[in-house]
Amino acid sequence: MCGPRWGWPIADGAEPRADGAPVARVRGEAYTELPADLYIPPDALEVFLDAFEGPLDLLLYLIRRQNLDICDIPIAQITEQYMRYVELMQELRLELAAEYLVMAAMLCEIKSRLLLPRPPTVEDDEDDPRAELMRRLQEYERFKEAAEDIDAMPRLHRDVFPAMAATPSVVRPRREVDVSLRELLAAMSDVMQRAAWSSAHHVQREALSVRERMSGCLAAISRERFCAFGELFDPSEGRLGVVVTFLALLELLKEDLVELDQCEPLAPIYVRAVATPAASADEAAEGHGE
Amino acid sequence: MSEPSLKAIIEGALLAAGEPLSIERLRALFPAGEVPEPATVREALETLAVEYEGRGAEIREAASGFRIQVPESVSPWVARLWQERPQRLSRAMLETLAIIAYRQPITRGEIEAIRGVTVGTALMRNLLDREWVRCVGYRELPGRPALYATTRTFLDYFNLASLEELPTLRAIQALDEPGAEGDGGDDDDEAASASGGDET
Amino acid sequence: MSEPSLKAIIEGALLAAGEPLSIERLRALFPAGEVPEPATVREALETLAVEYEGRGAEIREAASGFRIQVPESVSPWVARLWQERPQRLSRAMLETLAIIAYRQPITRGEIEAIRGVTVGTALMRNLLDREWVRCVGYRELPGRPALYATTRTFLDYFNLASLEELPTLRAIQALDEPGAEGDGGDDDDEAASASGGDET
Repeated sequence: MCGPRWGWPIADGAEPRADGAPVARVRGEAYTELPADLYIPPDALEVFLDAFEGPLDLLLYLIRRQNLDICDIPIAQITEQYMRYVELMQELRLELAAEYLVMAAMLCEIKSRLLLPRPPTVEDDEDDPRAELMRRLQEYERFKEAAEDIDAMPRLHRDVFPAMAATPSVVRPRREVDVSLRELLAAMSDVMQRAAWSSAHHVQREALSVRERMSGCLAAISRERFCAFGELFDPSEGRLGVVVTFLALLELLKEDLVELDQCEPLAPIYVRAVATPAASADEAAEGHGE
Repeated sequence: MSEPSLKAIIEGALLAAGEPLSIERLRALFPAGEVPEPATVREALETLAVEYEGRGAEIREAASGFRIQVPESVSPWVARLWQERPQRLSRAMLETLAIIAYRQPITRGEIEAIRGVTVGTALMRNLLDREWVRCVGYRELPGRPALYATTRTFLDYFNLASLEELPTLRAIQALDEPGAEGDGGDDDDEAASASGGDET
Repeated sequence: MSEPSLKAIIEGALLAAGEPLSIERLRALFPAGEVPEPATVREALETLAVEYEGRGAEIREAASGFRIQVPESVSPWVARLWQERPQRLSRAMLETLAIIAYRQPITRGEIEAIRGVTVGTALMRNLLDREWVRCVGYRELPGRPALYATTRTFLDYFNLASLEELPTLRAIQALDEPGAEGDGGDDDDEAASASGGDET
């Protein structure tokens, strides 16, 4: 790539204000002129750039907005506009995907080829240097539309909901399922890989015995609504078991799943589940009980 | 499309919910100013119940509200749905189960946040039905979501004495070969068996 | 209690299953000797579908079979059952999905060529995890890039019985010179042959 220096004049439409006062400040930088076809405040550019799915999308936008014929693009005009976006984005130091620059180079190349006098005989299909670009734009546009169509189609859990009835009287035979622990672990490893991307989640903590005990304590407490602190400990488990239970209770407290109650100093401590089932949530518990 | 009737809305809600709905929850489906009277809702429920008579579903009032269920008369046939194929667990189910095992007690919303995908009612119910998972409490949040944990049955099935016998997450991470392609293969199998079953 | 009708059994099974049921699976509910003809099952399904009209549920044929679902007309109310709105799909994901749906089997590089931007690994992974897309083979090119295609799960999710039900791709306008490819007409063929491919 020749790495051109983008030296396009800012469009004629954007007159600098006579007094020279900046029309906008973006991140401390003063702008004295607005790009002509940019009907959005430069502030919004970052958001704006996010709104484009790449250079083809941006080009299409420029073409469609001006009702230009996609099969007969005025390359000089479009190139100029496209460059202005690219330039502005660079000035704003927005992270610009390399694809945008590649497209810029391609546009410049097409433009220069159009400026050159044509040799008298060229192969026919190479006639219009814009052909490849126009083909790509059209191709992209049809899939862009198809994506919108797909988005508009009724979707499960969004526009339509699968119907489901309870089956209290159905005796379900214990299904023979063939799952190995390995498969389960592979699934977990997949989840972790994905969770690493979304980074919002930490799936690191590993005290499984504590996790297990948390479930056990919570189940015991929920059943009774509350429970004497001491009853949750089973001395026969030995010191380690007691420590695990204690850690589990601390973790439950931290997650706001239980609270401790004590009427007066030195009185017995009670552990209570913070939430009681919502009317509708009974089902979940009931479902498993049957 | 004309506005659906109160009855249609109630019917749709009961069918979509997958759990009993109280009259209050049914009324909450309507925007302020259009909330029907409890008596009107009850009436619509009764009309519906009559319409469902003799069909493949019935409307019943349970402790926590009304639900649509498959009547006993049809159960013997319906039960064969689960007899037929020794099912493979779907990937979604395996992942959900694994997350519950490692992160219990956990709500459905939290599982969804980790998986980045909706966890269907049918899937949760399936895990509950197998008794691999149970509800151990509720989180103090709007809607009081249930907290799920694994069960003894789950441990037995996988031959574990306790959860501690599961490898640590770090060890699992080490299992990974980069660019694991197990995926492609798995999906093929599933699709193949699915299409096999569906061919007429 | 009298014997339930074929229609009631089918209705109960569809409601209990929580997933689409093929005609074959519905027939398998009956004991040997009493298995109804596929045409009889289909007829019962059609009668049911008519009975459900204008109500809070509808019967719809998706790619892997029939299911009962709450129709769009009622969903604005029913959606209030849940606090969380379903996640929106990003444009990048929708465009990638559309390209795979119409151009399958296709490699990631080919998708990138059409979109003009890189298709991230996380995005492909997300599509695979949702089981909307799967790897069906590899192109004989350096690096053996994976070929992707859509799945039945994708069709089920978007309420489609087959790829043919996707909206037709817009025709490509011919460029000035008449030599340009007359792509316009083949779109239907493409979708059709793609769906044919999915079956195998």
